[in-house]
Amino acid sequence: MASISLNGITKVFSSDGPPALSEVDLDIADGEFIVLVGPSGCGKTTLLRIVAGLETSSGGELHIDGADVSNVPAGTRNIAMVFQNYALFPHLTVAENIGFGLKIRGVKKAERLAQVENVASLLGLSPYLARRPGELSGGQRQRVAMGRAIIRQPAAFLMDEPLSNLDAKLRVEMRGEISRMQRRLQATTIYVTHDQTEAMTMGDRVVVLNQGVVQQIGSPEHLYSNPANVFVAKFIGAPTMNMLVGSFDGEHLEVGSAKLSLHTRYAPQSGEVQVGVRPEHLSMAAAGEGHFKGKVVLVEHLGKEVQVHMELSEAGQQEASELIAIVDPSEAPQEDTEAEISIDNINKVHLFELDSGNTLTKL
Amino acid sequence: MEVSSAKGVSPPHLRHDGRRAATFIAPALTIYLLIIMAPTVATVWISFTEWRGIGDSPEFVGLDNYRHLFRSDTFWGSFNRTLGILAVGGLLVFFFSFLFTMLLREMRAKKFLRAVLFFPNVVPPVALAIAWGVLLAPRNGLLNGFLEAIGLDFATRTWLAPDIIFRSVIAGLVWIYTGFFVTILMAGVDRIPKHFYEAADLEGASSRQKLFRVTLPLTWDVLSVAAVLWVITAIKTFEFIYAFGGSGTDPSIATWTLPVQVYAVALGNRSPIFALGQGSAIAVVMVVLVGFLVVLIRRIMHRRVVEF
Amino acid sequence: MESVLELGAAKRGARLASKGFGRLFVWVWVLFSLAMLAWLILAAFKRNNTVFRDLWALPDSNELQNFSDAWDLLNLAQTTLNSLLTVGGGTALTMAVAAPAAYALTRMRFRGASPMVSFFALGIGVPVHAIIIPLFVGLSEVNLTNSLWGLTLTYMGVSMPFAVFLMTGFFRSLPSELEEAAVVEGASPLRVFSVMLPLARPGMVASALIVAVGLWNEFLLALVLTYDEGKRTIGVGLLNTFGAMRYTSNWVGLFASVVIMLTPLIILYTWLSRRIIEGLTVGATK
Amino acid sequence: MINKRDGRRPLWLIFVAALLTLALVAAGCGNDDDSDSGTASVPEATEAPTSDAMEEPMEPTEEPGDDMEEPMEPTEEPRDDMEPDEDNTLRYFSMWNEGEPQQEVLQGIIDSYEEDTGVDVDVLWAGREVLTSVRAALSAGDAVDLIGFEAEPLAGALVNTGETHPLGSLLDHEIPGEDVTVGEVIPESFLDIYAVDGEPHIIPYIVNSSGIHYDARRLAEFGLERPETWDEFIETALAAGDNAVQHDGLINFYNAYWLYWLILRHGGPGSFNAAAADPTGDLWRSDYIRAAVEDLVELVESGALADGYEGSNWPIAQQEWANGNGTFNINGTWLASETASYSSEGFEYRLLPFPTTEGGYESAEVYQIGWVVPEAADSPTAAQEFIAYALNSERLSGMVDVAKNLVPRSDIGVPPELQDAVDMLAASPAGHRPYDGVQGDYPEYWVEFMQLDDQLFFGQIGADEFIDEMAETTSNYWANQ
Repeated sequence: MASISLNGITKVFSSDGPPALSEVDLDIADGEFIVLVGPSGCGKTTLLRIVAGLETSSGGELHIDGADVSNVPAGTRNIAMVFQNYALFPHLTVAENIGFGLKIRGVKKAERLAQVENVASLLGLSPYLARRPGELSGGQRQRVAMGRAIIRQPAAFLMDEPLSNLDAKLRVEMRGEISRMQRRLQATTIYVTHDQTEAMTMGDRVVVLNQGVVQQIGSPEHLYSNPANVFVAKFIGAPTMNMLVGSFDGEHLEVGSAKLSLHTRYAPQSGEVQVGVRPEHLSMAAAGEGHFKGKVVLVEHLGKEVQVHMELSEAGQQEASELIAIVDPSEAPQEDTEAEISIDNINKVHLFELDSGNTLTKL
Repeated sequence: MEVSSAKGVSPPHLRHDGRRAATFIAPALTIYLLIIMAPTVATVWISFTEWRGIGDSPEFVGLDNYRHLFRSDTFWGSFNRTLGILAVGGLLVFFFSFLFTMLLREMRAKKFLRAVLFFPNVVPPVALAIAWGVLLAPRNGLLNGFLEAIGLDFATRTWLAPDIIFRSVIAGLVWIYTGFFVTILMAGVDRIPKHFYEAADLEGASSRQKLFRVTLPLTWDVLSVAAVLWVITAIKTFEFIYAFGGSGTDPSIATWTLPVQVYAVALGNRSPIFALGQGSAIAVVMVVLVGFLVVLIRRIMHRRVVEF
Repeated sequence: MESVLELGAAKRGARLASKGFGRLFVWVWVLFSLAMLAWLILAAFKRNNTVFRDLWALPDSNELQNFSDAWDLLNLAQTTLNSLLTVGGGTALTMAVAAPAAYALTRMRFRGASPMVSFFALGIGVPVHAIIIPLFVGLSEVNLTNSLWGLTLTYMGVSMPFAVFLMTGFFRSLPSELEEAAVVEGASPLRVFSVMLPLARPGMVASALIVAVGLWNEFLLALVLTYDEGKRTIGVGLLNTFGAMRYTSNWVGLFASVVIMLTPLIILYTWLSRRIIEGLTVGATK
Repeated sequence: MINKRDGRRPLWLIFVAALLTLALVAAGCGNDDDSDSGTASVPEATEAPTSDAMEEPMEPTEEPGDDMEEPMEPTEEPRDDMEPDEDNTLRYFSMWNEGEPQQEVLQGIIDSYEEDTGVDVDVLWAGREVLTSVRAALSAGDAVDLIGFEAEPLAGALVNTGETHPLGSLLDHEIPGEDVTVGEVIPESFLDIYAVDGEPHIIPYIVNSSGIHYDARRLAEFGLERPETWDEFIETALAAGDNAVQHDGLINFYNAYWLYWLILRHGGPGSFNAAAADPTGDLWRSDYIRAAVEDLVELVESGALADGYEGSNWPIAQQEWANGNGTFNINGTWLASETASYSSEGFEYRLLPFPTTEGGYESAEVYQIGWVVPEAADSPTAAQEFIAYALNSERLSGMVDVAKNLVPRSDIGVPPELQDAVDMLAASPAGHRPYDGVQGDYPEYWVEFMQLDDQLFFGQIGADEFIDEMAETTSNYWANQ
């Protein structure tokens, strides 16, 4: 396995539009599982394809194990890729698909078959080796694609939304399987997804991309608790973080009807800021005790918890006139009633600059 | 999914593919240049010469051949008949193709019917011409015989009389080509996802509304391809008309179209003229006509391609 | 309320009626074609002096004289062989050359790929008549007139534009991931092409069929570029037979020739029509 | 979307098929050549002189060209660069289709010629598009030694433009098996028609004419006399039942028969050609043309022409005529042979020379079918020898007996169906070319003429309009030359 480092990778498709990728820096350690996440069109697939060699970068350098591979053709980068729709050759059997790369490399037949069988048993595909991809289920095809990637023991795995064609249940299953496999093989992996859950559950580190710009790189926990900006804050976590506008003078925060004193010190700042509160950090409050008043417009019961959607009654709240709180089912209010909500823990409040959306610098 | 390879700079695995692509394309391109393009250019050149092509060498005469053509009634007759096939034949072919496409959609034996409709397109045109000739023969033809048999004596006609013979030819061409265009249009219509029609049905749209609001807009690109194909077909069509006139006798001048005239003037015929220059000039007119009409159709029918 | 319903019913009735009429019309058209074919087949078994006297009579002779006459005149063994050689050879060569070209034009990215596709498509619009004179002169320069080789080469050339056009459609419809997967696995461009070829097989078969049908029916090039009896193709053979039978007024013999010619075609068509039709549609609508 | 089945085999099959086909085509071509030139002809060539040495016709073939004085020059070049066995092959392009009686007769002559001389006659039965093949062969540099076709198109396409060999020396050539020369049996009047600088270029083997054919019994049934003049003809036609004048109107040059004959009757031989050749077009306004045009209009308007004649696709009208539906049919003298297989029982073929007009001229059409030897021929001498051989009365008589055609030799019998035609030719004070040579001399003009003639003959335009249009077309045509 290998380390991969990206230095100032830039990609421009058309000279008059914005760049698809700008100045991406990323160092991936040997054996690390990196997830590239972002909304569709953010450039994550392009970045992956640049690493694969299927796309050229317009600028920057790409090193695999310290060697500059920017001009090395895809086939000789020793990288394996799992495609979104698996890209299995429909006219080849499972065994032939898995062994394809070995065959290209001229590995002898006997050895090839042995390796294929090895990989197949690892993936539970042994009974299907003689079949063609058309005769397999979605999950099986996914495994074949994995097998084709694994068998070559490449420097790195690249996976482009490999689970997006599976149904929800299978997706969860395969998620775990890929993670386990990755850990067992200690394989350097770059995994692209638009699903933040996948990113959070699978990645050693997660790279959040938006409009071709890296927003933040870090472990899932770090991204969750210390989002670098509004975009990351809202992208990571579900339901999404509530955003309100409040005023802050470096110590006191006024948002809604709440006047809070923060324990965390921020660089002096006065005026309006964006205030982010995750739904799980809100709870129902008795009348007159809450930080926010409003009308309950929707109550969603999810079994172990309840999501409460509340329309704030305070005027002037343009940014977010609705709050979502996750509360215990026992606290669930009735729809169409007036209710109050309060912030559980004042330290879980995130503050961002109003204009740039960047998180306020903590002291 | 992000589309990235579709446009833009070549990816590295293909970066040096200019040369590689060249080796893939070269054989086809060579043949194409040799057999189609070079002769086309040569034809343009020959059209400026007088040349019999038997032992003599071409003599440059400038625009004489064209001047000559444009003053010749025979040429204008052929030209107008070609346009007649194009316009009248085109209207009929497209009318029937559309009608059949719509009707076949919901018919049970759809595949069988379509296969029969298409069949004339695989039969050698000589055989079709023979059949069509037997059908329309004036006194003992099948059509008149049939009309008499079912008591429609008044409808019998001299189908090959000079004033209507060309209509009979067009009818034959329509009979042949409708199946072809049904096939193409049907493919376009079949591509339209069913849910559009279901949605239209739920909104209470009539068949006509569905045709104009759903089918037409969503098959527009196929239609434009079909229109281009028709232009080319109509101007090129030769074998059926030639054989319709019979072998051993020149096709009646009342059925001459541009390609038939090229053949008669330049290549052969019972009393050949062997005027290669003039034949080439007519051929050039054909090419120009095709080019002009294709561009025109592209212009008229150009619309944003609908993705679905 | 009721009247509205009635009105709707009436409208629906009218619509159904017009639809029924339309369907009837389709059937009439189709039956007309079939009836014509049936008449030709029956007529091929009739006698010359009665064939036009009673159009609808059943054959009154069971002699196969017509067919043996036609067989002799058509020289079917020779003409069929010639057609098979030129059409088969022309089609196979066309495919062998057009497939890599279409592949490169759609799958390899290089400056000028798209204008090149248009350039090839341009050839579809060039009528045979516009090239036949120089082609004839040029081929005679290199001694390829009156030669099945020359005709094969010509067939290859005239089929090239449409074949490339159809197949670019097919290749374009193939998922690019497959190709990229092969590239990532380290396959060379030639290897990638050979991996992609089987995927394009339905398209190639269809294109080949369409090209072959077109060439099979061609007779102008064959008529002008060859003249030896031993080099006649089926189309020219039928045209000559047509001439001979008309001069001798051997109509039934003519019908027999047509029937002889059509029989294998009908059999093949019932077998392959789906392929042809589907191929045409994929290629033309992409 | 993507075919799941095994994709390999058929694909390779295509390529293998391609290779196989190439190999086959190559092999096929090779074989053809072998059988054409090598194996077939060489043994025969060696055998022939020994086995057939007693036959007279051997003499001329043994020393080709030596016993003739004139053709020395033209034969010299080909002799130098010719392989000996190629000398023994004769490329012959014929207008007949396989299966036509004339073809069968010619095939018989060719067979015996090959046997007698050891020369291999490589014949192409090209049908009426023979000149298409000829041009293909000629411009490919593929020598054609002999072409047999109608004289008019031959004249227009080849003779007038100097692409044929003069055949004057052939006239002194003895006909194998007979004590006469070619010049002694083929009347000069026939040869002169297409002579260039006094030398014939076309040697006829069939001489047809045209006229109005009728079934004598049918005329008798109606109690009618054979008409002589144009007025009588129309009168008779009107009395001879429905569809009296059968005519295949889709053949433009059949339609042209009427007007061309009428013009020659009113203006004399050469008058139609003169009108065509008049650069001003004014001759079309002359009296003889007007008289002819008006006569034709009279026929068209009389109703004597069969219903639907304008849309009759050859050979339908002549078939009906032979079947007893209709009385007259204007056509070439080959009509008897063409319709023999389906004419009604007891049909009595008679030919009416084209009706005369008051104060008009009389002449007969000489419609020759003959041979030319192209200038580019490889073996012009052998070609001429074949011509002489085929003109032998015994051999040529097949054209009369089997094919029911007239031949240029008057010492060969006449089929009874054609006695009228022979009489007509004999009685005529003059002969003229078919269509007075307009078709042959001005093929492009001919196309324009036939269209206007159709309109007149189908009653679409009147006499005045026709004359005006013809005058204009003629002057335009010449202005463009």
